[in-house]
Amino acid sequence: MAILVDEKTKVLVQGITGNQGAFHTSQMIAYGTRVVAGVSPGKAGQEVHGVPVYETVEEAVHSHGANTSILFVPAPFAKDAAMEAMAAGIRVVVVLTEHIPLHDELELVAYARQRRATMVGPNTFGVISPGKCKAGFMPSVIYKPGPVGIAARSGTLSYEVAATLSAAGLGQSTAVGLGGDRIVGMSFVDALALFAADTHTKAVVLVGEIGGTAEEEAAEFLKTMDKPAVAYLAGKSAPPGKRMGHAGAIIEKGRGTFESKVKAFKAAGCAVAEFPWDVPNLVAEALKDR
Amino acid sequence: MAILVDEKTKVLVQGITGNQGAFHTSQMIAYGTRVVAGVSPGKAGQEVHGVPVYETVEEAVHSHGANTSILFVPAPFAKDAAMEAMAAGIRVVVVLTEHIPLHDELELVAYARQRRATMVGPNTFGVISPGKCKAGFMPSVIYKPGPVGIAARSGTLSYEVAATLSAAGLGQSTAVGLGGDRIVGMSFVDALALFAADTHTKAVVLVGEIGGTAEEEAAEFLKTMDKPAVAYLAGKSAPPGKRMGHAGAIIEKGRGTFESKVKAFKAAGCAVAEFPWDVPNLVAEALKDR
Amino acid sequence: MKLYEYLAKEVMGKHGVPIPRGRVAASPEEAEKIAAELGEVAIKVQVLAGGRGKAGGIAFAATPQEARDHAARLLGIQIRGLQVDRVLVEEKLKIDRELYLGLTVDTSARVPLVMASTEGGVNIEEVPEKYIIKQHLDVHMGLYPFHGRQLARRLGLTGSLARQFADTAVRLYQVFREYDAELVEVNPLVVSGDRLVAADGRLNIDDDALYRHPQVPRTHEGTELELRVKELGLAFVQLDGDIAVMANGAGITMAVLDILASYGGKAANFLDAGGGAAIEPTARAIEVLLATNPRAILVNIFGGITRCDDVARALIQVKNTRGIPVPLVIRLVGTNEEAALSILRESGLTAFRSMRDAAAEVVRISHGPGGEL
Amino acid sequence: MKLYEYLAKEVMGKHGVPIPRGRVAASPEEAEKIAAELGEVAIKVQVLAGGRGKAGGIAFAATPQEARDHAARLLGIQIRGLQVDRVLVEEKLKIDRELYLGLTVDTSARVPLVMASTEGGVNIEEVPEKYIIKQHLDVHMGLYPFHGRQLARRLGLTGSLARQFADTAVRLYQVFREYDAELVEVNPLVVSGDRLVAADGRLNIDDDALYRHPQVPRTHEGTELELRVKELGLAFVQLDGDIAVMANGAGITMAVLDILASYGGKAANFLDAGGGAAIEPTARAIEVLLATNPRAILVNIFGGITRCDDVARALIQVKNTRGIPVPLVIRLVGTNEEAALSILRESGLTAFRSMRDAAAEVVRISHGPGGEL
Repeated sequence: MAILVDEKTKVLVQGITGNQGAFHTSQMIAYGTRVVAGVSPGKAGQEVHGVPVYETVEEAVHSHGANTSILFVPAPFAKDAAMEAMAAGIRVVVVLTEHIPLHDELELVAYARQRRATMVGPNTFGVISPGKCKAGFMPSVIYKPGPVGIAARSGTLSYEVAATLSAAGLGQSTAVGLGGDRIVGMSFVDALALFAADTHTKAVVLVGEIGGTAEEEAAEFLKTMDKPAVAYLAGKSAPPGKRMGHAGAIIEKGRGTFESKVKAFKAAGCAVAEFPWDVPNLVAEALKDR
Repeated sequence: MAILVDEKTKVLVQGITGNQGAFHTSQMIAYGTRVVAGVSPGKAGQEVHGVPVYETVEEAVHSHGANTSILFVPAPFAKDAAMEAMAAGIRVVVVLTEHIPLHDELELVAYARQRRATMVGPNTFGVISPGKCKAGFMPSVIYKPGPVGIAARSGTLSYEVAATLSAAGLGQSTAVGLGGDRIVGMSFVDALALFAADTHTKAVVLVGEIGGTAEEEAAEFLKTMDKPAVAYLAGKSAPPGKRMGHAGAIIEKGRGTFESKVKAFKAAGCAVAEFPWDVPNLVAEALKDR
Repeated sequence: MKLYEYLAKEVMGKHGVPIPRGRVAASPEEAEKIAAELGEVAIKVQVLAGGRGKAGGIAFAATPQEARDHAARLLGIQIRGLQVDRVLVEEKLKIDRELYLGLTVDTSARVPLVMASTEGGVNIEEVPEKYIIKQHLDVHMGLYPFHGRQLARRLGLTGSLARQFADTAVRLYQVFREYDAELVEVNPLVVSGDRLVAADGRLNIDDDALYRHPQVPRTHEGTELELRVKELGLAFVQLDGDIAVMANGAGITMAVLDILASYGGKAANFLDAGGGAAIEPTARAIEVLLATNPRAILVNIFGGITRCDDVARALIQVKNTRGIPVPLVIRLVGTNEEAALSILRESGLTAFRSMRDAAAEVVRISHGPGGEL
Repeated sequence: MKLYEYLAKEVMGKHGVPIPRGRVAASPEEAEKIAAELGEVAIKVQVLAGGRGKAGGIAFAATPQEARDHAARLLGIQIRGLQVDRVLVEEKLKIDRELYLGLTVDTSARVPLVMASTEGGVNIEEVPEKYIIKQHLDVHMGLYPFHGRQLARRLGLTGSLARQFADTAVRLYQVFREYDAELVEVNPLVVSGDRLVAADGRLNIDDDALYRHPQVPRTHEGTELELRVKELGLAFVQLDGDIAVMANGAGITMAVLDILASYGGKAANFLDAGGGAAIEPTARAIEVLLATNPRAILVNIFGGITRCDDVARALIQVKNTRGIPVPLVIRLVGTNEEAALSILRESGLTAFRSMRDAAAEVVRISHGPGGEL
């Protein structure tokens, strides 16, 4: 009925005693998320918005059966925290932190594979299954429950898209932020594979951008998927060789161009919206065809 | 009909152009082993006893389908060579080399697990399935085909035992040297699991020694195995705290004593021979009981 | 962050990669002195740009006097828009073959990647794929000598050269890991008689990991304005249009630029004000935009963590303190949107709720004669 | 190879493990000088043995003069049979609690193992298992700060002490890996007010990896004879019996000792002549055996790689050059056995083919009056 997180998900907040951690914990709880525990080294024994704080993830898992973790942990400590979560058996680790060193991300991805854990991010707004569970800092008011899955490399742009979908009466099963970094734990393909298997999701919206080849790989995957997809891509007018905000949003050595991605999606029969506000119509059309 | 190696095994010799490598290649070929290729960096293009020599394992695997490798490679280079073999898809890597650093062995064991490869050794005489395949430097004349599996931590002592078995008409399915180091790729338990599944093996002889807990773990395994086993253990008279030749043969901190191992085997219903020459009778008795 | 060639080579040399003898010089006299020690030399401008050779940034000298003359000529000129204030003076190599060896990250497979080619000496992007050998690596295992031998073998190297190549690959990987590199590259890796030498070297360090490398000298790339904004901690790229843009989020900022372009406008910059920006940094960001002398400014905010009222207050603050001498088009939706609108109204400003309308308006203004809102 | 405490601590200190201030002294004057700098001090003999405290090897001094006196007393004495030629003079610590932290290898799980305990200050072997916390580590991943926090938590540490403990664990693991350690141990890891200090340190380096650590000063453990044989590259252990033993292979040599013991004999040594030994080293090994003045010698060879004729030639060579003044019992089977027997016969020697018979014979001789064969 959703991917990654739902009403049964037991969320652990790492870095819960920080400003951001505490604030978004209250927001997540207000949304109905089951935040079962927090971890902040040196702060064990405290409570944050009624959530008990532990010294280590293993205690939080042991005492509360937490199975998903969300990290509000500064970049220099994020690798350690995410490794701790995976070592303790957490299955989904949502890494919001920006500016994690590239080589740390390589190690995180390698360890996630070894542990068969899913890392969402780094540098993501998180994941939300509207009406069920919010594990992130997205403005939840823009999302409505419904049949459209969203996977996005960028935060605010995907909020725009989600808001236009909701306004058009097209709610979402799950919206997941893949993260703006060069190396992220979950790719479009990984997200599509989950949406493909989710009975509640009827169509998928991909919010991509220039840089890398994640969209091209997604297009390949779409050829074998029997649910329609609509893409919107940012960066059509971006100059090559410049990092456009996201570490991963750069056209380098002729790779990662807007044109390459559009061409790949079109070849896969996936509609590409010219403007963000065109997405709902394209989704509605795609759903009508089925 | 044997474990680890048999008449279908395609052997690659790493370090084939060295004195030991070349000599034992000729011995293995004379025994009937299918030695399909050799590797010696810088010596590609040569032949050793008719065996083609390659620069890399991947070429040898690609050109000849080698699936088992035996290393005659000096200790400082052994980790690299064994890693290369496993990375190239070799399933059984027999590491004869002595004096490989402990931390190298830790890394080798970790990588073997990751690749689901079997490392025999280090510091082993190898493995032989009499009449089928010899991958090692043991004196092959002492072995006869038959129903007894041998797993041993020491070389010469296990030759003694094999010779007495052969003399008593008790041939062997496979004899494998586990290696005398503290960290080895294949333990008694690993060997027992293979012998347990091998229809040709009717009984197993374990040649152990003081140090570590491999025998105690083997005894635990024997409780669940429905084939008889006989053990002979060296080091009854050894003083504690002294390394008796093998890096692994030392009684430390009260662990690894002769008495502990004898007690464990007896508790598992496994006969323990007082002298090496008592082994054949105990095996014959055990087989008669079945 | 890119390192200058001489620093990249210094790091490589420390890790055992064979590099030419030589030193960096900041004056013709220094260059002369180094040449006197080395004999025939190459003199290479030290700028953070490729293609120096074609741009005339490399010279050869047979005598110390010649080295001095070349250095005198090169020091102070501009190469690809960059001022030359140092040259690297090193032994001139006899070049038999030019190979390529590089380490980077495969963002698709999400593992380290080693690349090698027999076609070194040109930009690796210009080398046909079939001449490039690529090998994925396990980050926890690293690059073993055997990986190096495999690469050497595929390059057709034999004997001592194969051994040197394998060894160089292992050492270059150590540099890659120890320096948190995005890219380590030796191009060309020169075959000079019976030895391999790194004739040129690149080492780009991940900006996000720089805090772990305090000993590495900092270099600064970008326009003066870009460097100033970088210090504010904002993502900023200078472009050549006339509509200044601020939005919150990298993706949406790119989308705004795309929409402007579709509507026939030209953006003056990319500026991601980030999520959850406070009043003060937002105000400073607006000031940066004004520094590009745009014909109009477009502020596009989708309030999530970012509170629309904070953005409105920042705008008012800049308007009241330094003034905003060009038309300001605002689009605000999301968190605290109503409060924001009322703050703007008090100061005589209005805001759009639709991105489409805001974009159309600012493009219209940029095409017209301009004027206060 | 064990390092002296002061060297182990020096290594730890370099890697950021907190160690007491102090230095090693080889004379009372040096000890006095160090104490003058540090104030109240502990003076600890530097020998490669545990239990120094109980053996009187640790003293405390309140004044430099006292330090000088203690050093004068300790330098030159023997502790557990080992000559003291250096003492470590370091600040006396206020001890609130004594913890234990160690890294070693779990030979059963075949992974690195970290161990911690609240019951430091005594031999870890004497601490009941329930007070020892053990954690397996992944060799490719290593020990992360979170592992350290988990250990600290289980030890009941909180606040700053927990942070220091986690940090110390990470650094100690770096020592473990970088120094190819069999064992790194801090015992006790002292809680002194608000800080943790490594009051004692052990670092045992894997002999097989010493070649990678040329900078580490070598120490030598064992009897004079053991050290001499070690240089021959043979595995040798001196025992207190009267039958000298040489065999080929560690397992079979142990088995020979066991058999001798069962038959009522007492072995003078363990000597594994190895597989494939050539004539010259074998001859030198026999000479070593004679140095223990045994009542008899037993040579037991199962020829595999080892060729029996080579062993026979080695025996003859020793007999002819220096003489073998005690009875020599030989058992030879395997590769080139017939050639060996005929070589022995020519020199008037015989050999058994059964290990059992040879063992019985040599025990019989060792119990008798002895004499030339």
